[in-house]
Amino acid sequence: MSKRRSDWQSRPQNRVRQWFHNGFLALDDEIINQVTKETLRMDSDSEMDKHQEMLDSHRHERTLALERLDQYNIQAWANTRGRKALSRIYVTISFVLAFVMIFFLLRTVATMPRFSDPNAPTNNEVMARYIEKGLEETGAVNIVAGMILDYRAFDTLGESTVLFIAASAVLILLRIDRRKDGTPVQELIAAESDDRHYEPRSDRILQGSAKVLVPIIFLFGIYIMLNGHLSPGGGFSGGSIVSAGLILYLDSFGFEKAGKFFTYKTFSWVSFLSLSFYAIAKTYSFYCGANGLPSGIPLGTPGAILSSGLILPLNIAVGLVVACTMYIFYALFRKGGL
Amino acid sequence: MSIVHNFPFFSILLCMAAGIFTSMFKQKLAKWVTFSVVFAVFTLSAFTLALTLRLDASYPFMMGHFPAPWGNEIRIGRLEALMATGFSGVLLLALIAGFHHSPSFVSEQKTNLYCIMVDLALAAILALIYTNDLFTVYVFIEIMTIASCALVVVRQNGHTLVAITRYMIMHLLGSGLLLLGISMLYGITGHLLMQPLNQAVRQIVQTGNYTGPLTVVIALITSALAIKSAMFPFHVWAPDTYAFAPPLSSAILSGLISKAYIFVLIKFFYRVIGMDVIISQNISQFLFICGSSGMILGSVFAISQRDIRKMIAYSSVAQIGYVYMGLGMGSNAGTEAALFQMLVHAVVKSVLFLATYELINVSGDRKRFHYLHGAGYRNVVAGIVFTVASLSMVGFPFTGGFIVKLNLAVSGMAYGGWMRAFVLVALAVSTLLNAVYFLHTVVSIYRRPSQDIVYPSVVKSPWYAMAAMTVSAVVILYLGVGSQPILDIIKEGLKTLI
Amino acid sequence: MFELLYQNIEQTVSVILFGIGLTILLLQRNLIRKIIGLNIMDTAIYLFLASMGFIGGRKAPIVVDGVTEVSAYINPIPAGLVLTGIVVSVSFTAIMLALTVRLYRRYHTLDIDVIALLAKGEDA
Amino acid sequence: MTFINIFLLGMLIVCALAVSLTRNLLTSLIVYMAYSLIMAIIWMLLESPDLAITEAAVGAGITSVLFFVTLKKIHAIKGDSDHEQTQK
Repeated sequence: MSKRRSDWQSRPQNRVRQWFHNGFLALDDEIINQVTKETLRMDSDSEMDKHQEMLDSHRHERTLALERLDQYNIQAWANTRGRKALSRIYVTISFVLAFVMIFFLLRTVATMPRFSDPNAPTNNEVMARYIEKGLEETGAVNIVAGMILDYRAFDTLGESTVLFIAASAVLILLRIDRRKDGTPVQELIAAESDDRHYEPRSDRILQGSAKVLVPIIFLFGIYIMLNGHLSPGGGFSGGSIVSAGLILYLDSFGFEKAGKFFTYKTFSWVSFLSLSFYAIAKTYSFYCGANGLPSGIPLGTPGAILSSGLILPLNIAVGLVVACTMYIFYALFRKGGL
Repeated sequence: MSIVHNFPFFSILLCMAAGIFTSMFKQKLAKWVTFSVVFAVFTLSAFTLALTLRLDASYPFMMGHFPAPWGNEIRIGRLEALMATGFSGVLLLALIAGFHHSPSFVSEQKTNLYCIMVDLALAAILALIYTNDLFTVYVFIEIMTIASCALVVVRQNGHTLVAITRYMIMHLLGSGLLLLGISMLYGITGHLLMQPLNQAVRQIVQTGNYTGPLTVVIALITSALAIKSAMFPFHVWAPDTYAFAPPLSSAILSGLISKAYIFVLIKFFYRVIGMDVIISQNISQFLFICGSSGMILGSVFAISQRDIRKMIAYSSVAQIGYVYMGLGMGSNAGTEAALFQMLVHAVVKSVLFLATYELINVSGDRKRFHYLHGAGYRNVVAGIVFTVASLSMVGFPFTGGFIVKLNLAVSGMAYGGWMRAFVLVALAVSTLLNAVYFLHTVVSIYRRPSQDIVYPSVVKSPWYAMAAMTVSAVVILYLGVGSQPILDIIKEGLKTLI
Repeated sequence: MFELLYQNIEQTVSVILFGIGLTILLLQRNLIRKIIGLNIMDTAIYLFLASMGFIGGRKAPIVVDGVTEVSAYINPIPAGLVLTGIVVSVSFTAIMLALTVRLYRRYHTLDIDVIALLAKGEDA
Repeated sequence: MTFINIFLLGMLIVCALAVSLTRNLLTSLIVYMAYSLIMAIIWMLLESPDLAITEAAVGAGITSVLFFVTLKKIHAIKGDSDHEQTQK
């Protein structure tokens, strides 16, 4: 790609054009410089140089690593004939294993209950109670929401914990810590430069469409989140839609602007508050249920937005956790922090 | 229902809440919260054990407002309470003995994330021990998988990253098989709770409908849990992961987490399917053969290692083999021996990893055997603890390992013909091999160091770590001398597990 | 057998997809493809599970006009289980991708065999 | 209905095979997105709108975004020098 572009630039008619448009180009360069300086918040040129130096050294390290890799590849190619035979055996065994497995599973499927059979074992008294009494006992019009947030709430609490622990694991893997006095370490600067390498600098089309789209996406996500007990959807899908909006905002306006309302602190506080609300609410409800105490949470009229007891607040809590978690995943992947 | 009946539920929720709260705490506070939560769980489980000893049967505890086939529930019996007490006690000892090394493997700002992982791993272990619902088993197994991944990967060198990638691939495969098995079982029975499942399975066996899918389901779930607990042919991920993880994480992973998977498998066999079906489907023979070959081959691999941590990791594979051999005998006596081995191995293996780390530490962080010469003199307590744990591994009298081997041999004697001979020969060979490498290690840590190796002086480990290790050694000796009450609890508990 | 398989076509397809995903997970040396294979495997299981709840001619389990008869709606349980499962598989995908990024940052390749070789080489 | 169903199921298998057979990582990723969307439609046909919404938002949305950002991190999207490395 880059090669082709340099060819194109060196063609004679383009040189003429370049010379003709020189003034505009210079203007463009000036704008780009200003924008980068603004986004980097670099006052002095020396810091800019430092940045460039870091970037260069990072690139240099990468080239070195790639060379080393090539050497290894050549070596591995030369003296691993036995290894290749081994890997071929491994491939064959895996294929045979997979085929045997598919064969047995297909035989099993042939003897499983028929598809869409009303008399299949799955359509038993458990499912009948969920449908017949679900509305009355949980107050949720959407029976699936009633089931996962009331009848089988322990699983769903576990599910939210999975998300939380996954976020913590990704934090362990990817977060780059700052020094104690708050100054960034070399790795962080390198990661930031690397992140900015491909970034479009204030792309007007992107920003314009993001300005239109982000509110709509937010609205849609929040609608799905709040109506989880009335219509399809719920905390999880709503939360991921909201996080998609957040990611779009971040991509079009950059970390600087997104950081004004969403920092690492926001993430930790929001997920902490909603998860602890979730855990405390469910502890209370389990405790009441197991000890035969009335929980005292009104179910409301089915179909109204403020109904079905704890399901609505739990959906909101799950949605917030999901939105924050997905956003932090994205930010961590991009530059190891917010 | 008294307040004590609620204690198992409190302990699970306490661990989960501690995990969530720890994310907001600073390092010191997070550490103290984790310690006190584990201690609290230990106390609560001990109270539960005392309660269940007075009850005749296990009792269900509703997680929600709805009774058995509709809502979710946990079920508490004396075996579950014993396991919870044992595991939380081991975790407490391991944390006290190993947490002061944390600056060497996790950066200061990530210490609280490490604490989250410990809390949630304990929550998952407890939930798996107590739960009575197959889908809850799936969810908490996933939590445990992620927690153990993160526990290993806090040390981010190349070896750990490669080992953990292998680990994740194998475990994801296991999770897939497990979920497929659970969904097939749901498809042919229509239940997820264990007691209704058991009735439905009985019906399937009687009427003969869907027996083919039932066999496939048992095979899928058994192989999934075997992969996750590093049974012999599926152990490929285990040695590297255990060897290159931080010592505390290896202790938790190999000592506790793999045991929780096996406990789930035992519950699946006894409570969901019924042991008679397992025997008639030849699943138990398969486990028996895998277990006994793992016992021997794991030791053979261990002998050929030059890195002491890898040697211990491979011996873990061998010890898991004992558990599976006991389980594969198909008799109650065999399973009791397997359960007792789970407890003994949890204590022994966790203290072995920590003591080894102390020995390596005083030898200038070098793992080859000839650098370890004289390490037993440089850190006397760790040397003694290592010796006691090694003797238990070999099966020396007056240690826990001896009782395990005795029980396995006795339950093997109940069989006639080739099976009896096989059990005895496998036990003898594996004991011999264990003796070869563990006694060799013990001898080498008490050998005179060669003059030309310079050992750097290191900061001594604090007294409480040494005290915790000593307590573990005392527990190992106690399990060898006064084990009868625990064996009785296991025996009675296995009857109420169904 | 083939007719029986055709009747259960959703489940048949999901088993085949499971096999494909499994093979990709085990055989592809590229880490990213391995992760995609993992996702295919998981969604195949979810398809299997979701197809068990379906009953022809019945509606999605959302109560309309207060009708609460069993014969009006499909089984809601598989849908709930799959919802939980999807969350778990997203979490795993994120962790695996994070591992991939770390491995790439260190070894500058995605080939798991080459990475293992390079890691072994670090010892010497 | 039946025809659409079988066609979509066939497309699922084609997509799954294409993921492992395409040479370019970006292509297989886009194929995976298509796979997720088809899965969402199938779930819609199976009367599980909850699953369809979640799969469309998560499988085709968030998961793919995470994959893309990973590809960007490992420089596999632009025609970079280490393009060949990531191909293997």
